[in-house]
Amino acid sequence: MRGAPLSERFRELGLLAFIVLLCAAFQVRNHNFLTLGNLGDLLTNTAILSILSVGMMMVILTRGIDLSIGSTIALAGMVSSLTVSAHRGIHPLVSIAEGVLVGTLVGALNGLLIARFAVLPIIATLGLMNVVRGATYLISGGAWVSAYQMSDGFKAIATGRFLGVRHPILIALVINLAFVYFIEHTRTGRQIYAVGSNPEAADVSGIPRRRIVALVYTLMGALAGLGGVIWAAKFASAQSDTAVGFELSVIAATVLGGVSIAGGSGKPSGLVLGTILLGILNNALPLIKVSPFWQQAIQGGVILAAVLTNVLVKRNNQLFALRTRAI
Amino acid sequence: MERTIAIDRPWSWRSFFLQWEWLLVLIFVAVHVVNSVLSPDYLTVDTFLETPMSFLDKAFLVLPMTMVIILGNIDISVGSIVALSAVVMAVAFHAGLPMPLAMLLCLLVASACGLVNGLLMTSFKELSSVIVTLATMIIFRGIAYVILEDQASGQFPIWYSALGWESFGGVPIILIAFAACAVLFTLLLHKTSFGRRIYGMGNNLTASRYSGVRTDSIILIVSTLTGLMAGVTALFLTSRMGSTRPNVAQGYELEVIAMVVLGGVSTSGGKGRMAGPLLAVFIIGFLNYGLGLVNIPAQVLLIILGLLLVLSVLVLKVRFRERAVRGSGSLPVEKVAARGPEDAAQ
Amino acid sequence: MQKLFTRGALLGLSLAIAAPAVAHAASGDKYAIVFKNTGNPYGDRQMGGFKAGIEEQGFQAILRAPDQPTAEAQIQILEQLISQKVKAICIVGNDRDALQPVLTKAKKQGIKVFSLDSGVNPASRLTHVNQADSEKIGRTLVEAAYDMAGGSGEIAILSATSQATNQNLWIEFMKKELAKPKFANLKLVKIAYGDDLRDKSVSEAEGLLQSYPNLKVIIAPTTVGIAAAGKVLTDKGLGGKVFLTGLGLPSEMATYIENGVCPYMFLWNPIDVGYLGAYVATALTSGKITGAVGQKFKAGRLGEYTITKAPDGGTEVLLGPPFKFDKSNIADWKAVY
Amino acid sequence: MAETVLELKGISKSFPGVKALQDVHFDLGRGEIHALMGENGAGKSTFIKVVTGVHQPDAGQILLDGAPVRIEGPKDSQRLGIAAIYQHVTCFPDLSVTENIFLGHETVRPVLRNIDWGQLHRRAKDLLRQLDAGFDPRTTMGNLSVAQQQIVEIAKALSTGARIIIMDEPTAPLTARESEDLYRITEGLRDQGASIIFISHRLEDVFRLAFRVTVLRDSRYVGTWEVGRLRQEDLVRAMVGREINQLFPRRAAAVGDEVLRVEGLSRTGFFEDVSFSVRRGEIVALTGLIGAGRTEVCEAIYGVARPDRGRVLLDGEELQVSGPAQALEKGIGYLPEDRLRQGLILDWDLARNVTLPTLDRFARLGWLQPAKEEAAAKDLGERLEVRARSVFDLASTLSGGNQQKVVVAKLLAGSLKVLILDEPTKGVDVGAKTAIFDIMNGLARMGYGIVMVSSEMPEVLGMSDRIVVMREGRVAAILHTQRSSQEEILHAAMPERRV
Repeated sequence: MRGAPLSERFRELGLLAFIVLLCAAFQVRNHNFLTLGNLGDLLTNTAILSILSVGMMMVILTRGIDLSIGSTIALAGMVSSLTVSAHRGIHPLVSIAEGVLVGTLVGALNGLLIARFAVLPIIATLGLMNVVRGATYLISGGAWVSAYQMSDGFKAIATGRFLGVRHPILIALVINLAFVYFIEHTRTGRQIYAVGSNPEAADVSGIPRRRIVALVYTLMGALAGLGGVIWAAKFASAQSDTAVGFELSVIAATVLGGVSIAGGSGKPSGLVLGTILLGILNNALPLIKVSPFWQQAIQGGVILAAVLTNVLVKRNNQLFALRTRAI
Repeated sequence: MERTIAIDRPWSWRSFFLQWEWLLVLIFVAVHVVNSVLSPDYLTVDTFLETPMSFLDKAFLVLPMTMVIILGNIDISVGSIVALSAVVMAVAFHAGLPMPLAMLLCLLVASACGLVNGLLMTSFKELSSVIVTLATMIIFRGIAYVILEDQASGQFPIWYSALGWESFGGVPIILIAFAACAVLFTLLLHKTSFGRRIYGMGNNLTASRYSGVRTDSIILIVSTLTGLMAGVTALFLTSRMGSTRPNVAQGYELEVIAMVVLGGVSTSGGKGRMAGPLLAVFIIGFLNYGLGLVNIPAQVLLIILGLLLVLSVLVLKVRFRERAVRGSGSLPVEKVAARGPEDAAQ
Repeated sequence: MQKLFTRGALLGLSLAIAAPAVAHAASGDKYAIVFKNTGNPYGDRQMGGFKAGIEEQGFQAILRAPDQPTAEAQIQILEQLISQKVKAICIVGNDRDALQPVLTKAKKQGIKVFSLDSGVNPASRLTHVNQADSEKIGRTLVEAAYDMAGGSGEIAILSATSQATNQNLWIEFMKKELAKPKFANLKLVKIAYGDDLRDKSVSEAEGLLQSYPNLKVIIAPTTVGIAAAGKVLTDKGLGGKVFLTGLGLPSEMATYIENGVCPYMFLWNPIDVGYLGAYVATALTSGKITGAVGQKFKAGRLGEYTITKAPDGGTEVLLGPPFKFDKSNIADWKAVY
Repeated sequence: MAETVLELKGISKSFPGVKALQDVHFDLGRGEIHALMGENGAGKSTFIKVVTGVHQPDAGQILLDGAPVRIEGPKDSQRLGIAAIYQHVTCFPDLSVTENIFLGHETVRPVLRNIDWGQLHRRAKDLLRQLDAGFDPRTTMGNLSVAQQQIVEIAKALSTGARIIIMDEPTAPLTARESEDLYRITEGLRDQGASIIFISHRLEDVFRLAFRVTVLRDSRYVGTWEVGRLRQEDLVRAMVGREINQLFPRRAAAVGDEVLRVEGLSRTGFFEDVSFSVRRGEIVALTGLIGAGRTEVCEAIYGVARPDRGRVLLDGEELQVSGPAQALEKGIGYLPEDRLRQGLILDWDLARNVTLPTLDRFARLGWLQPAKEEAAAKDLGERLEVRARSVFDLASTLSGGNQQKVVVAKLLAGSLKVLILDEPTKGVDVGAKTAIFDIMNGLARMGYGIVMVSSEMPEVLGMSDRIVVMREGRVAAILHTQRSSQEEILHAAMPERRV
């Protein structure tokens, strides 16, 4: 819905409040929750999610969706770690570049199908999800790449620290900042919103709609590739069944962040909050000492609660806006 | 000046043969040809009478999912509903409930889950169905875990296993049941005012609402039907597995959606026919089986299915290209979600 | 352009369907093994061993596995094997009971059905090839924890999915073992499930460390879980404070055994397990054995084996005691499997 | 006269199956407002698309300042100083006013190439001030009124430094008052030397504003005249190709007793304490500025949105409607304002569109009887003189007027007592307008009570028995048409402060 900037901020406050409450609750259950170490772990484990949700936000802004990223993560991770295991000497940056390249190719393929041949995003990416996953099995021959086959440099991509901050957190931070700049302060960034907000208008306004859409999926792929490398380095292992179903978490995070599936609306600040919320759900539940069999139910419940709170807050703002509006 | 309006249906062989279903029929035939070339064991009566048993369980989900997608929605919670209802049935049975009642309970629980989805969608129109069912997907399976934890539950009466394994007059019971459901759903969708309204809502929700279509009740009915069929799937699946666990039917949702989409039903709603998905069920089923006979590795199978999906849709796209161009060639827009705000109380 | 493209797409389509034409069968009796899922090196070794054993006897081996570790998928594969009229099926079950109907169908058709590694219930199998005595595995792991913890302290278990047949069995025996007075001071604080997913296993492991600050030992009887735990302990520099043991692949664990995070762990040689399975298969089809207790048969290079009573009431063939991997030998094994 | 800036010579353009333009001529002088008229489907929209380079002409040439040019696309035409303001306002509801104005040609700072928001907002403010519009350029486009959005569109055109501005039916969605503002703005642009192509259905627009008028009919060029020397009926004849003796046919409908009564209806933020009544055979016009809450009132009566207070009585008994479905059952029909979004399912054929509201009448136990549907559609279609080949024609293939007739047919298929027609002639050409008025009269004669929402003064005065004037969500006055003048109504509708 169209909301005045004010109410938009309101709604993110709602999400923020929700997160704070959740943390409070967790802290009560387990006093080690709000410790530096734990928060460090939490952020590190959320970094990959955050990186991908940035891409997913752009995709969803254009009214699209990408189901293939889980497979892309696996493929990129597998390719880069296979290379590393073959030539240990390789510089980490090269590995990253390699993974990103792989991801970009997959993304570009998505973009081609969707922008050039107008295949519905859900179909194109659903198909590629299978194809890419299968390809990963094939190139790996079903084998895993294990810790001892990876160079320390490669593992350091995920475990190393820069100024005391772990690389994944740092990378995610940089990506998010770059994203804010791109989406809020560049022409192309704004055109992404425009395309999602009103495709027809975008055409008559001379916005290269198809190119924008293609670009968005390519970026998504690139980020998935980056995420794949970090994933492989973080767990010091590359499997062909890595990140099965991860796309759903990413979509959930993006939508929790208030990015509307209808396209055109959503803010980076919201995205970050949504990602953090999901990060907490994925990583903190083991901490609250409930039976593992309750974890899923709780996770789902919280997600639903968060989404519904968002809606209710939004409705409230609208009502408020109506009351105070001069007809 | 009095002008008259004709009531003869426009007909041309071209448009008749330019229907998506024909491509599917082609693929269907191709699959059988390839399979029988590849494997000597393929062309047998068993293949056609026995094989359906092994892939029809999730096919029951294709029927309502087609409606859901034509409606412009999507439901990714079906797999979880199957698991939950199956688990409840098993537990109820072991708690002493007679099997027939337990089965009834299974259907009830499943329908209830569907209804919950529907209620959430209708009372929170701002939310797209993807989000709602994404959440309930996690919740329903979560509940299944809470109930059965790390246990499996089985030892059902012998006669129950007949459901998934026995034949009636040479035809598998499951096939008969599926045929029956398929006919019912096809008629419901294509021959009744209910089905007509579904198409209307998929094409233009607002206009349908202004035209006096009770959009909420239709959404409720469809989601409940979806739940019900998930229950039916649970019945047959459990019968085939002889026991059940909280982790059954994982990832069914995407498989089912893939079949519906391959069947030529557009995820932007309002378009497509039941025939397509039905064909798709058997195409994928027999393809799986045939390639299994020559022991194709699972990963290759994945690739083939993926390609099948994308390429077939590409063919469709290209075929209707010139029309797309005249329609300003606008990119596909996921009405699935677009309806959210459009319909939200203003 | 469009027309050309249409052709291209159609061509691709037909290719997609015709692609498998490359893969094709040979002659001779067919023996099939069905593993849990593809892309699992442990499984590949096991199937490799089976293949070797079958082929050295001059038969044809069929190796199958679904892409996801579900019983549903295995049922479909089993149906296909039945139609192929294989001689015997060696199943590594994703579910203990869920395969009973389809396996019974196979037996009705005269196919010799037995399970391997991850067993199915006695009613669905003729016998079971067990990598090692489940009870012994439980005992050994608890002993290891006892030894690492120095006789007392908190221990936790990081398992695969809560539905995993083997792991649940072993955990049962571990609990039984822990009940003994000797281990009175070992406190099992939690059983966590990493679902054999890297990310979940890691956050579960981190969760254990956060929730139980004076945790002494983590027992992870699953290859993904133990490696994930090893990674966490290494990154946190907890080597020497919190110990790790369990069942893992040498290749996956080499790093963590060498850096002392995991003093030692156990596994059996999956290749041998598969190899033994191959000979059980032929012995069953040739009628040498029927799966009854006490029957003996020769298993190629592994020598003679006897069918024994299994704790679940059925019968089984034991490969032997689990093999212990530590600093001394890990280097030689990490390249093998 | 002033030198020619733009000239089209013998332009032809056809699409698969359709000849959109055939040998069309047009010329535009500097500082001229040149009206382009024609019924829907006459080729006006294609004309624009050709000039803005969205389509390339098959034949003929375009001269700019006397020199032939090829216009490759929207960007190209922008460069050449041509800007178009489209009929259905093409804004980006989620973006701010500033962005809508500058999208695609934002000024970026040197090094980082990031958008210079501060400067853009300032420029936007200036532009808006030029068009003396008061609102803040930071507001979200979606929150503006249609009129305001149109001003933004004009600002957009100016921001590209356009010297040739094409306005496609800009006044269609505007009220009389808002149109006046638009006229002023347009003349302002002209006086600054801009040349304007003004496309419209409204005769008053043309006679009020244009210097010359060019008429297209059935994609052919009919002629160009100086407005000063043109009689209204000549222009109409030129457009319609036939005589239209009377735009507002008088009717003799016996006004019966009261059928609909609205008492103190209120909905927070939309309208307050609205009361009026309608009698059988009576046409009550509901008028006022856009945003005055007319449509909202109708939707509340029809059950689309719930009112907070007040009640609606039908034949004296109180209605409790939870949605359109019930409203239709009870006997209230609504012809929505936005035909394409709310009125029709464009991908559906006539028959299915017509029967949608009354589907159960064409089904036995839910089982559809297509034959019955088609018969009914044929019957209604012919009664309303819908120009269609068969009942299987897709709604999207019909012209605006005929589409509107189909929507009316949907209402007639049921047995209703009250019809609420929201802007029934919006975007409908002169020919079809009279047809629709005829239909309305017919309906009144049949005893329907009719509520007609309209912003067009002539049509309000010409068609209604009584007029309910709304202002800022309240009923400002209820007048008897015979005894009231345009001035009175306008006066009642005007708010004290400026919008």
